[in-house]
Amino acid sequence: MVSMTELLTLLPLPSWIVLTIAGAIQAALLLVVALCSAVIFIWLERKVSARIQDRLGPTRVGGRFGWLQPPADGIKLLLKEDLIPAAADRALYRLAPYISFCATFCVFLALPFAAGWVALQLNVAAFFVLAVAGLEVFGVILGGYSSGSKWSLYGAMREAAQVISYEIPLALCVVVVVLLAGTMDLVEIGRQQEGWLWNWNIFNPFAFVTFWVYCTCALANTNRAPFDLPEAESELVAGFLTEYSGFRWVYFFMGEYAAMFAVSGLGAILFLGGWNGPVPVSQWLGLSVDPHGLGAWIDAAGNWATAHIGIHEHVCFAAWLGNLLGMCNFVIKAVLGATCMIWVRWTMPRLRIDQVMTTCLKYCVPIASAMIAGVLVWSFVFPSGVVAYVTAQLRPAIEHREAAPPKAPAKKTATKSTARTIPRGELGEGGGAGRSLLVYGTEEVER
Amino acid sequence: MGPINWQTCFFFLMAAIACGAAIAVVISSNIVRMACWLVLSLAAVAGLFFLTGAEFLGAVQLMVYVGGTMVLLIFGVMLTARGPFVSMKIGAAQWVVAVIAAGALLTVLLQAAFGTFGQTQGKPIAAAGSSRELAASGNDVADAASYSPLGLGLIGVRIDRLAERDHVLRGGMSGYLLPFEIISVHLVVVLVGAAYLARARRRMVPRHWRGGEQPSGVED
Amino acid sequence: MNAEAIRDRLHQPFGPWLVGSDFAAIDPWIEVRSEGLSEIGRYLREDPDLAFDMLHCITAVDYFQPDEKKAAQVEWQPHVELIYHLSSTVHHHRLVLKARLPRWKDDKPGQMPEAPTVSNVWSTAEWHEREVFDLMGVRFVGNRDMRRILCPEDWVGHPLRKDYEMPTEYHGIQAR
Amino acid sequence: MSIFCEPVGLSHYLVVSAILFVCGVLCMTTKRNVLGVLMGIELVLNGANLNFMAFGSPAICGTSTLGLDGQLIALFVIVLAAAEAAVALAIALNYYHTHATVDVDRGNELKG
Amino acid sequence: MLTERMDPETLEFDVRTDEMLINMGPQHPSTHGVLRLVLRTDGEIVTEVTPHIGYLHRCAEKIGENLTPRQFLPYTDRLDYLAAMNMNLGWSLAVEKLLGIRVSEKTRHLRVVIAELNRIANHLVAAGCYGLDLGSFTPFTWTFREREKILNLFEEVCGARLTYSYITPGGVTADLPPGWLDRCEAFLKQFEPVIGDLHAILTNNKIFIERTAGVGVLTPAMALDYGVTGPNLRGSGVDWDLRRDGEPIYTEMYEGYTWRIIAPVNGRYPDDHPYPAIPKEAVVGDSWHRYFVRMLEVVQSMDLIRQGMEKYLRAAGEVDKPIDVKKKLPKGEAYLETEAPKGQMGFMIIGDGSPIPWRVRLRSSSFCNLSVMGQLCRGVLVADVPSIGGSLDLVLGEIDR
Repeated sequence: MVSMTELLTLLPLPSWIVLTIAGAIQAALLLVVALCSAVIFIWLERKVSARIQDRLGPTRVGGRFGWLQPPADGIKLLLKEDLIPAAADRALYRLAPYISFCATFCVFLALPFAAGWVALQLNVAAFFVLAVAGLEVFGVILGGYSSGSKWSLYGAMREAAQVISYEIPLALCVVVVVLLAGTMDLVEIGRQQEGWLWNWNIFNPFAFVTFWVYCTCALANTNRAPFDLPEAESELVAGFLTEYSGFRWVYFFMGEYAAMFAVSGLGAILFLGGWNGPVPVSQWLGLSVDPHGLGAWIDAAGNWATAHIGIHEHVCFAAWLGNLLGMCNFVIKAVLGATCMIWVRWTMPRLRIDQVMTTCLKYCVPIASAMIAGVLVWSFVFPSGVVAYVTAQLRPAIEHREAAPPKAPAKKTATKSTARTIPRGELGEGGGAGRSLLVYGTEEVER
Repeated sequence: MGPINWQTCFFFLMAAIACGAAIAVVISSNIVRMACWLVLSLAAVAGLFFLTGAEFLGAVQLMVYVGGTMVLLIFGVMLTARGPFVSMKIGAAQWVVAVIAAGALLTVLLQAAFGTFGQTQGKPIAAAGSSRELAASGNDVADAASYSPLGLGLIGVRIDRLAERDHVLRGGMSGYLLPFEIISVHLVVVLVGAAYLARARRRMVPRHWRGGEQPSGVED
Repeated sequence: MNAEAIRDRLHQPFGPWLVGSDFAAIDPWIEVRSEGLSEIGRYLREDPDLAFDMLHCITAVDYFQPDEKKAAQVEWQPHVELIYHLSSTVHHHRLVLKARLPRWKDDKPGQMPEAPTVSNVWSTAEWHEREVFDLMGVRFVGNRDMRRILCPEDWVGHPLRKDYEMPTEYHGIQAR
Repeated sequence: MSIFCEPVGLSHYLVVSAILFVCGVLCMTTKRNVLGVLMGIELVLNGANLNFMAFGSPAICGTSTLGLDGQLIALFVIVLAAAEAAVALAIALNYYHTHATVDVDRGNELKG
Repeated sequence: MLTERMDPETLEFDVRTDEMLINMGPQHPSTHGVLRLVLRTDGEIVTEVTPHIGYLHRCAEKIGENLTPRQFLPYTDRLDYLAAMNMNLGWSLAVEKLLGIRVSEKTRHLRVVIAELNRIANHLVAAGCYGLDLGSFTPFTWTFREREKILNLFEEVCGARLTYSYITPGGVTADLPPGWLDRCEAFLKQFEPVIGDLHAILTNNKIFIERTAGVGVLTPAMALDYGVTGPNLRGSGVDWDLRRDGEPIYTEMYEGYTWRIIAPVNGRYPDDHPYPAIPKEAVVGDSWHRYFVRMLEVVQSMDLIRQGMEKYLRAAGEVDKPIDVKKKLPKGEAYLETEAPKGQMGFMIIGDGSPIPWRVRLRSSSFCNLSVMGQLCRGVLVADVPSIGGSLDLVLGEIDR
């Protein structure tokens, strides 16, 4: 799989400059994705809410569907005078919008758009996304505190309480999927959901329930729909956003819409198979690294063309095309998720602060924890990723042990293992050596 | 001049942010400004963790420390930062004494730090600095992904020691199971303590009495 | 139970306070002395046969003719009249209670007339009495917070009195 | 530009953690606000964490005598710091409640 | 009693947060008009609410002492500008009571049709704004779409969409235009399914029920004590409606109509029409019931309009013309209360022989409904204050007069 950096090394430049360019391109691409998603969702929100309320939404601005409305809003907000209230703490007031936007932007770093298309392939990607999403609350608290007005402080406090209390069930839902997949690396989770529709995580009974808990917590975490307490117009006028105007306000809103895309994207990867479409079209057409059928033909044509212009390395176009198809799948799912968020926002009234807290502590957290227990039992009854991964870890050591002379030093077994060995046949998981599988105990190791 | 090693560049950047923010915390008098500088400093430290390949630790630092503890502190600041308490200055004399003591401590630590310069020269991590390269660089760690060895270390299987032939280094195979259990018990105790300290005050206006009937004066 | 029966019912406990009545009017009414207002009100509310549990509104009418020509033909003396409209949701009957107050307290211009409050009998009276005080200037003894309700706190004069002149300016805002 | 070329050694990390540690101590000593002292403690803990991680990292410290131990200990420090901050904050708020001030110097009477 | 110093014994260890005085209004999206509420809050819990009114005070009663009754009519439109027809009706009936004249049967039925149509328009605004207070924007657009159709009908009748001055003392300014009744019938027919949608999006909505059921409970005794009237009183279970229990000059308009009063008497509503189930959390007298009474009254008004239209067609003769502008008023007083959509609206005129009345008194229903808000909002959360305010359906034009 040729990555962009290798492609760039063909340029006659010293390596460290090449790395800088590669980094810059990836950052620019991600920024474009974040901003475009915000712009598109502003337009989508207007259109969907219009349809729900029996009206047409923007139609006159640029063509029939009013698609020039978001740029028009952007220009309008650019020209608006953004004033800083007298009682405001000036430095923090200016800083707050950027913190909340950057925190949301960092989430895009770890989101894989297709099989290899991810800015930073972390093996703690899921955990990293949760950690960074938690930072967004700083921007809001600072914004609320530094605007100096009693109302915005009220809004900031409500928002902080809500976002923090909803981080816990959100983390629990992600843990459920991580247990299912055995790894925190989002690319790996996506890859495990390849193939037909029923390979997606959502078709695991426990993960299905967790999906709905995840949706609730995602709504609460991005402060939308029934949970948008901080900007509760009827009570706190506009919560912590009261004093912001002009382009600083846009940053907060860009942050919110980008967060909406990020959260629905994460949901798509964890539960709805990320870039894998319901029907494995790319596998049929052979658009993968070792192409066959149509894929092979495209590859041959592509390399024939590149050979002409002097690049002789093998550039596999088929895989690139397969990834493009995958990215379309991912974006469609994310946009569908965002549309549902908009749809819920315009039909449900707002919850009260204590009801928000009770739904979190009395409903989301218990259900999520139950699902974790459920998935644990599930992975022991029908082993899947988790077990395979652990054995993959131990396999090189086991071969090594066999090779070494059998002078087994006295070793106390670490845990009284309750698990039992499972014959190979029962395993749904393909691959792995054809030996009886070790499950979680060290006595196997000694044999 | 040689190729710029991005690894070092980012290290100096992150180190500069961390130390600069720490110094700013000491200097600034407004409690809210101090809290913000501290958040920046902790985030920079998390960046340092990521740089050295300890991704799991960096993520934990970001989530638990910056996302949890600092928000707790900011809540405390918001609750108490009323009126005069926002910025309290102390006399110059105390400053002088404190700076002298700190200076002495700093010289001792720096001397110790530079003492180790010669011995352990780390293997340069390849440019990309991500854990995949770390694995490829020949360390015989089963899998450079830092969280699974960490996790297994916590539950008592030191898989990074399995391949070790040197008898001394194979010791401690039981990993950190015992401290892990102690920590969890400790956290439960802290939770109970915090809950007791911050329990809701008894309400003069009973919750069930939501306006309407006259207050019976008895609270639940 | 029409107004006449109610008047007879009231005669026994509050004989001396009943001043007059007119049952032929469009809304038959009974007039009482202003001092007895709160006791009569409590009685009207507590008595099971009367059970006047709904006080519709308290109105104050200023009988005073500013220009002398018309003042001559008028047959009443200048006074302020309090009108209470009551009804009962139990017996479905209605009553109008009237009380006559001097325009100024013991006839010294500038001294506002006073009347006992009925806000301890009907809580709605609290706001109605504040409005009557605000617009007509009748102070109600016993009302918990006797403040203006509609006009600004620092407004001078009581607009509904017949001898009230519109101020030319208020806090720099020219009125005329 | 030469210092940007060599790889990062152990001593670099030790210098950074030393500076963090000293700033923490300085902050604890000079701040009159209870929460200022708490922030000083956080800085000290972070300095220590950096050291643990530096010594425990195979990339920096070469022979991984400690292996992953350094990172595990840093993990424990972070978790405990969170618990400590919770309790310390509860005490600080109750101090604020009883003494109506967060000024550390006022807490000189030995009761309540 | 509540705001006195909290005695330390009952308070254990707590974090003393000092109380905040928060101003909600006079410019605030959720107070309907220029109402200022000063909330004394301790953290999230509101311990005391004091309403401040008078920002819209025009002293209409003083103006009434300089104009003849027909000239004063446009002022009655501006009292409750969301139900101007009912205000005109109240004023006209009071003047007719003073003059002792009775309008023809055809006029009475016409007045019933117009008044009940305006009641539907008012209740639609109430439901829409209530949804807005609780955060859901969509019901607002649906209800206003339907209200626009009613305003079109009114525009055909009297040329105005908000302040009509149509029902005048002595009769109505003009008879119905031809074909108006069919258009009105067409509106009613297409309006039934919309009520079902409103029930679906608001009444049966779980979050709506959680936000309104059991919030701001108004007991019947307190309601009568504070002079609360209209749907708010009926929501507390008091079976009292002036269209049946009012004065003869008003109740004879509704003679021959078959209808029943909408009130949760011992927990049940009159089931002449199917209505959604009452949720178990709902207590008689809470915000949910007040809102629900209004939604059922819309259905009741539609029945009345249909019956009124038939009677209007069958009634013989012509619609009465209004009285002369300078008609002399007899000596005497006349006070009349009618069942306006927001409550009982009282008009009183004291005539002294000249065409200009000696004194005009306007008894406002929202004035008393607002006075009970101080009691209802003790110990509730900040988010409940607009919820309770919205359920009382206040309009400031009527309160400040």
